[in-house]
Parts: sequence; C-alpha cells; structure tokens
Amino acid sequence: MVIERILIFLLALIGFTAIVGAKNIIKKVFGLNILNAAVVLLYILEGSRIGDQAPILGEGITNMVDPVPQALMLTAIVIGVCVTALALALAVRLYKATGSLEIDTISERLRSEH
Amino acid sequence: MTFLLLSMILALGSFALLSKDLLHSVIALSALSMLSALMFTILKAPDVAITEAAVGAGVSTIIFVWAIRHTRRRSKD
Amino acid sequence: MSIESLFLSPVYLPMLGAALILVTKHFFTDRQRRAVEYLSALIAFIIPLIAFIFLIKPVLEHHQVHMILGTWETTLGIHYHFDGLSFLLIMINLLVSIPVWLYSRKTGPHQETFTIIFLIQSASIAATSLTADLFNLFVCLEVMGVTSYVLVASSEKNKAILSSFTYLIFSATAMVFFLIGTFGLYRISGSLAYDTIAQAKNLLSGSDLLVARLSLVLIVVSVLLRTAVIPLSGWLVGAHSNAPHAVSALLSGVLIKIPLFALVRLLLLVTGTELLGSILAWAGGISTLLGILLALREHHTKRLLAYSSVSQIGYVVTAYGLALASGLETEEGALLLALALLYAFSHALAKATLFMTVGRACDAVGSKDLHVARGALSALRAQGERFPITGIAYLVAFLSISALPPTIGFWGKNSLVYLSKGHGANYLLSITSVFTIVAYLKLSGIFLPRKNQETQHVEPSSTALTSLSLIFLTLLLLAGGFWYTDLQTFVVQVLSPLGATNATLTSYSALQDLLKTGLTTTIALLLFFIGSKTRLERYFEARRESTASFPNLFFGFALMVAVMAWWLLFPGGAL
Amino acid sequence: MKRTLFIIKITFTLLVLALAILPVILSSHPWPEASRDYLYEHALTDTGAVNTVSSIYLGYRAMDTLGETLVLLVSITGTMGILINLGRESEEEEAVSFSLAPEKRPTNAQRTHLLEVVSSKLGPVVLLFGFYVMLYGHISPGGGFQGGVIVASAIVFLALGTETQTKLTNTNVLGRIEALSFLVLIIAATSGVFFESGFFGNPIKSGSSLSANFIILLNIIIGLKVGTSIAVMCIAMMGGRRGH
Repeated sequence: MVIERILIFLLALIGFTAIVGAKNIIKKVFGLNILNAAVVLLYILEGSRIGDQAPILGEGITNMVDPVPQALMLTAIVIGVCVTALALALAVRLYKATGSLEIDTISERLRSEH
Repeated sequence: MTFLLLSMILALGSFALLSKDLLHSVIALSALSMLSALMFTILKAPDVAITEAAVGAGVSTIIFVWAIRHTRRRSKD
Repeated sequence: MSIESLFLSPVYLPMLGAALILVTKHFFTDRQRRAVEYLSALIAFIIPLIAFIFLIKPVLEHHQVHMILGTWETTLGIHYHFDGLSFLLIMINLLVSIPVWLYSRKTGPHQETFTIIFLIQSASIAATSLTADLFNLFVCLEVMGVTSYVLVASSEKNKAILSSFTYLIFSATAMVFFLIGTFGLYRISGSLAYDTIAQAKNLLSGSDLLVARLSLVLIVVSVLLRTAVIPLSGWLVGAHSNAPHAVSALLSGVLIKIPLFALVRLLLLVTGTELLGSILAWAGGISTLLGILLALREHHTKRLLAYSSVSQIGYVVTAYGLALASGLETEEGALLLALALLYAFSHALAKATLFMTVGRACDAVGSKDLHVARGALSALRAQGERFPITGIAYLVAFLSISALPPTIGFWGKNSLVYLSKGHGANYLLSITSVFTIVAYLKLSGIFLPRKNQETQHVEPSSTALTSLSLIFLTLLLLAGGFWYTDLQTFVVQVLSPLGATNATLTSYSALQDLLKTGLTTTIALLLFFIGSKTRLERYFEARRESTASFPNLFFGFALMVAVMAWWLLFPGGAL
Repeated sequence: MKRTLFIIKITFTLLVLALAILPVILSSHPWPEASRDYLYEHALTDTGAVNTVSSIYLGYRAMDTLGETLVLLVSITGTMGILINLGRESEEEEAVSFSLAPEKRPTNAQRTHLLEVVSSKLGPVVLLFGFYVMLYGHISPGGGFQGGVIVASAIVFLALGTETQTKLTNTNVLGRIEALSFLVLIIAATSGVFFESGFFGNPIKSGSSLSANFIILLNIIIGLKVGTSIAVMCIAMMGGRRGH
C-alpha cells in the first residue's frame, strides 16, 4: 500500500541527505549504500504486488510474482557493492594521504599541497 | 508485516547515519541488510534475498570493517 | 560472417583482448605480458576498425539492424539497434582510442592493469552507442563510470584520488536516480525497450503522463551529468586535470560525448521534446561562455584545458538541443544533429591532441604553472625529440579548436554557428569563439623560448610511439579540414534516415565567413595583448583552486532537474 | 553567512529532488503483467531453467550479467591497485589482530578458540553450500553470483585458520582461476555470435533438454569468477601478501 512506499521514500531521502550533507566521507559511502538499498526495496515491493508465489516454475504455481524487477535488482545490488568497495578504497587512500576523514579538511590540505 | 520491517529498516538507517562511532554504524548497516533480506523472502523474492544477505550483509560488512580498521572510528558529525 | 558479428565486434573483441591480458598476467612473465598487450590492443582496435570499413557501404544504404541479443522472440530480451549514429559514435571512439593507447605506452600510467581497464572501457563505449534498452544503458554507463574512476585514480596523485572519489559519489547517486526513472517507465510500459516505452508513453494522459515525463527527466539529467553541461559540470575540472595525460585525453575526447548521443534513440521516439531541446540549447550556450571565462581565470595548464572542454561541449549540446527543438524527424533537425556529431568529432581530435601535447611539454619543462612554464620546445629537444612533432601537433590542434582555416575545427564550428542563427544562444557562441582564441594564446605561452636557457641534460628516450600517435591525430585534423564537405555529406547522408528523406546540404560554406573569422581573431589578439601588457589577467586569476564541494554539485543537479521538470508544466510551450 | 548559504543549498536540493521522485514512487498505475505471463508459459521451453529469475538474468538478458561481471572485475582491480600501494606505504602500523601475514599473526595466547573452530570446521561446510547454491541456480533460488560470494566467504574462513592454508587460499591460484574463468566466459558469450544464435546466444540451441546446460555452464563460470575475485580482494585486505 502507499504507506510502505512512503517509508521507502523516507529511507531514500535519509540516504541522499547523508551523501549531500555528511562531512565524513565514510558516512557518504553509508548514504550511498542506503540509497541503493532503498531503490532495490522499491522495485521488489512493487514487483511483488501482482502475485503471491515465488517465481520458481513448479506444479501448483499459478499466480507467480513478476520476476523481471528481481532479475534487474540482482545486477543493481552487485554493482552497488562494487562501487562501495571502490569508494572505500579511495576513502582509505585519502585518509592515508591527509590524515583526516572530513571532506573539508581533506580538500583544504590537498589544495595547499602541489 | 512489511510495514513493521520497513519501519525497523528506517530506524536502523537513521541510526547508522547519526551515530558518532562508525563501527556501530557498520553493525546497523549489516542489520539493515539482513532485515531487507528477510523482507525479500516475505515478498516472494528468494534470489534477491540470498544476494542481499550474501553480498549486502556479507561482503560489504567485511569491506566496511576493513576501511574503519585502516582509518578512524570516531566521526565528528 | 553476418553483418551482426561485424558491428558487434567493437563490443566483444576488446573484452576478449582484456581477458587475454588478464590470463597472461597470471600465467606468464612480464615480457610475454607486454607482447600480449600489443596483440590484444591490435585485436581490440584494429580489427573492429577494419570491420567498420566493410560496414560503410551498408550504412550508406540505410541498412539498419534492429535485433534482440541472443535471438529470443520476446521484448524481454536486450534490444540492440545498429544504424548510422552508432556507426559514427564507434568510429569516433576507435579513431581517438588508438592514438591515446599508443601515447600511453611511453608516458601514460604503467600499471599492468591499465590496458585491461582501457579495453573494457572501449567495449562499454561501443555497447552504450548500440543499446536500445534502458537497463542495459544503465549497466553500460556504470561500466563506463567505474572504468573512468579507476583510470582517474591511477595517477596516484592525491588530488586525483580526491577528484575520482568526488566523481564516483556524484555519478553513482545520479545513477540511482536513473534507476528510479527506469522504475517509472517500466511501470507504465511493461518493458525496457525504447520503442515499447515510447509507444506506451505517447498514448498516456493525465497523472500517468506526468509520471512518465518526470521519469524521463530523471533519466535525461543523470545521463547529461556525464556530458558536463554547466550546472552539472562541477566534477569535470578536477577529474580531467588531475588524471594522467592519456586518460584526460580520452575522457575529454570521447567519454563526455557518447552518453549525449546515446540518448538520441530514446528522445527520437518520444513526442513533445521541443521545449526540452530549447532548454538544452540555452544550457549549452551558457556553458560555452561560462566555461571559457572560467578557463581564462586559470593559470594551471590542465585546468585551463578542462574548463575549455566544458565550454566546447557547450557547442555540441547547443546544436544537439536545437536539433531536438526543431524535431529530429525534420530535415533541419537531422542536419543539426549531423553538425553536432561532426563538431564532437573535431573537438575529440583537437582536445585529445591538446591534452597529450601540453602534458608532454609540461612534463619536459617540469611545471604546469602558466607563469613559470616556458621553453618547452628546447626542453623536448633535450629529451631526444629531434623533429618538434609536439610543437607542430599543438599548433594544428590550436588552429582547429580556435576555428582557424586549414583544420576541421574551422569548418565545423563556423557551419555550426551559422546554422544556430535563429536561436538566442547564437550570440553566446560567437562571443565564446573570441575568448577561446584568447585562452589558447595564453596557453601557448609554454612554447615560447625561455630567457635564461639552462640546458639540464636529460637522457634521451625513444619517443617513437608517442610521435606516431601525435602524427596520426595531426593528419586526421588536417585531413578533416581538406575533405570537410565530403565528410559532412557522408555524415548527413548516414544520419538522415533518422529523420529527413534527403537532407539538402546547406549552400553555406565556411569560406563566406572568412571575414568573420578574421574579425574574431583580430579582436582576440587585441584582447590578449591588452591583457598581458597591463597584467590585467593577473587580477582576474583564480586565487585558489575551487574544488567541487558536494552541496554545490548536487545543487547543480537539482537545478537542472527543476529546470527540466518545468517542461512538465508548459508542455510544448517553446522557449 | 557561509553556514546559511550551505543550509539553503542543501534544503533546495533535497526539496526539488524529493518532489521529483515522489510522484514516480507513488504512481498508482497498475503493475504490468505482460512479461510475467510470457515467462510463465515460455521460460522453461526457451531457456530450460525452472527458476525464471535465472532464465532472465542468464538467458534473455545475459548482456546485463556480463556488464555486471565487468563492473566487478574493474572495481576489484582498481581496489587491489590502491591496496597494493597502500600496503607499501603503511607497512608497519597495520591492524595487527586483523592481519593474515604470518609474522603479524597474534601469538596463540591471544587467539580465541572461536576462530579455529570457525575456520577449520565451518569453512568446508560453507564451501560445499556455496557450490550447491551455484550449481542449482537454475532450479532452486541462487545462481552464479550468490554461490560465488558464499564460496568467497568460505575461502576467507579457511584463510583465517592457521592450519587450513591449502592451495585454495593461495592468492596466486585464486588469481589464475579468476583469469581463466573470465576468458571462458567471454568465449562462451561470443561463441553464440558465430553460431547464428547471436551474441550471448545459446550455441547448443538444439533440443530444449540441452539448452539448460548453457545456463549451468554460465552459472559455474560466473560463480568461480565472482568467488575467486572477492576472495582475493578480502585476503589482500586482510594483509595477506601475494602467495603467503
């Protein structure tokens, strides 16, 4: 129903706020992870409205769920994790270079260093 | 049932982003992954549930803990 | 060898090459790995180029191929569409990737995985220009994105790591909005193929039409982000200026153009995109002027080139927007699209050459600061470059990008500006042409002789491959200039099946504009001397480099979404 | 002043994007059932897979899965590149209790018994379960990616144990398996082009009973590729040098 979608919308909003507003770069990667999870939840929740059985063909399966969003979300989850892994490797490298995780101090220290 | 799970996921998400200690956030995030995997099983999406559990809770937790090991646990905001 | 295996070759051959290098990396010694790298580069670039030469004839006969990957008989499969547009896009990619890869052998990043990622990026570029399926476009853009983040970060400069991180977070978030847009369109159409979505969308009304258009806006803006039009271009300067020279050449040359033209297939089928076109035209015009003004304030060579990329892509986006505004089916629209593509090609060549030559010169001189770097020619000669190929290549690229006679840029830019006469953005384009010449005169300072020429002896190193790639690009720039009319007829002919029946080639030829070019150049020279004499420019110069902060980046993203969403309230109202 | 500008910018961004995605999320258009009905009838005959989700992401839309494997390969190569020169710089103060490198491993007194039990007893069970999920992907839920990730976590379990250092946890061997499986995947994908059934087509399209094998083959290759590359990354992250 609509209330679930509003909750998913709020989850996406929180993730997006963290990406834009958080000072700590690892918090930004958390936000990206949560935003990704929210969209996956949205696809699967809406995809499962039209049926009430798992998309595995077998006897007695008459009204199965829409498998297309599920197949798409398999790809989206793995891509999300790969991008998170790369972002965290970059974040650790930035910490090693500048000694801080706050985005402002990082860009400040890097700007002065030529 | 899904409403209950979604509100718990929302609570875990906001806790993860507000907590000062990054390790607590990582634990909250992997709990969030587990809950969304549970929700996928309820929504009749077993494939996505296994992926979310194995990839979301498993691998990304390892990566997050490694990242925090190499940087700092406390965050200012 | 069916036609399908021919036009798919630039997708699977680079992947095969990458797999071969990966295997040799683990099983054989370094020497064999280097040999296999050259072999797989040959497979990945030269064979598709030959395959595409065979394809010229069918493409001229408007032989379009619309197929589902894997020959399933359902719209569930991934639709691939090969026609003139994808042919030209893949040709641009191949013609720029070969010299850039040769250049990177000597100067570029020397990690052993560089070629693997370079080939995978080339495969994803080909797949993006061929795909006619929304989710496959998402996956191809993600592959292109991840390869760009890793290539930018391969320069190991700490600033490059920061710009790669910023680009990653900004672009990954935009891709999530792309997914929400796909959710909206899949909901109304039940399929992910462009044509079924367009059919379903065109017969919608009321709130469903609002949702469909909003999803389209989300998709268009997240794809436009990679084309770095002004409100969305915060990430580009950091990424392109800190990346290694070969990577900046590829990013500025090819990577910012492919997503723009990959959208044509979707926007072609959807009705009511006139106002979207005018918005794009205005955004393009503003980003040309703003881009070049910001470039003038820079005293770091590669940042100046990156800002000029933002300005030059504005020309392409303006022509693209005007083509969209006048409807891609009309003759004028198809012609404008052909000119946008042609100018994108000429800018790709010129900007790749500029990044490579200026990069080499700055490395030879040892500094990238415009006030300090001088005497590049003698430094290069000391490095064993007997024939000053870098200087000549820079000169030809300079002529092309400032639209001066013998090169492709002169013909391309003037016909583009001529055809955009009717629209307000035209004035912006003409003003920018003047400032472009001033900016590049300022950049040419690094080739002036240094006063106290202390010749520090540097061991001469073989520059065969680098010179080969620069010669290849210079010849392309000059050849494009000499045979411009045939090139333009070919492109218009190839693109015309998109819309018009027989697009009449305009009687306009850039020669009429010699007077206008002469005027622009004299004004530019005048401005340049006034500026340098009175140290005026020092006053304008950016005190500190502005790194793109996340609130500004996302503010630009939201601004673009707001402006485009405004199209929903006034559908069809021309701007 | 700078602070208020910062707040204004963020609220504007949030407001506009919230308003942009809200109608799309809350749209009341009924969910399309055309593709679900088509799959209900044709999935088994077309691709031979009982699990319709596998028939989509390995049959109809196999190109997305290839793109996904490329994203995985590129991002792990990039991460490894950054890790290797990270290792060089911070040789000394690496997190001791978390490292695998033999000389840095805590003495037996500090090591809890739990780690020994998990790695030596549980590791092989998880490995077996991972291969099960991978091989039965087209019948029961699961498949290449999920099986691969479970195999990866099993390999990490084995790598943590002291006396379970088998060939399987040697990063050189894992790297070779990964490279070979990627090469076989590309050859399997392009083989369709030359057998008229098109890119990612099923070259052995003869009887429907045979066509399931193509999905099983793809599942195995992708499973091995994903498993080994994630295992190599996790082992490298935990400080295990090459070929330790």
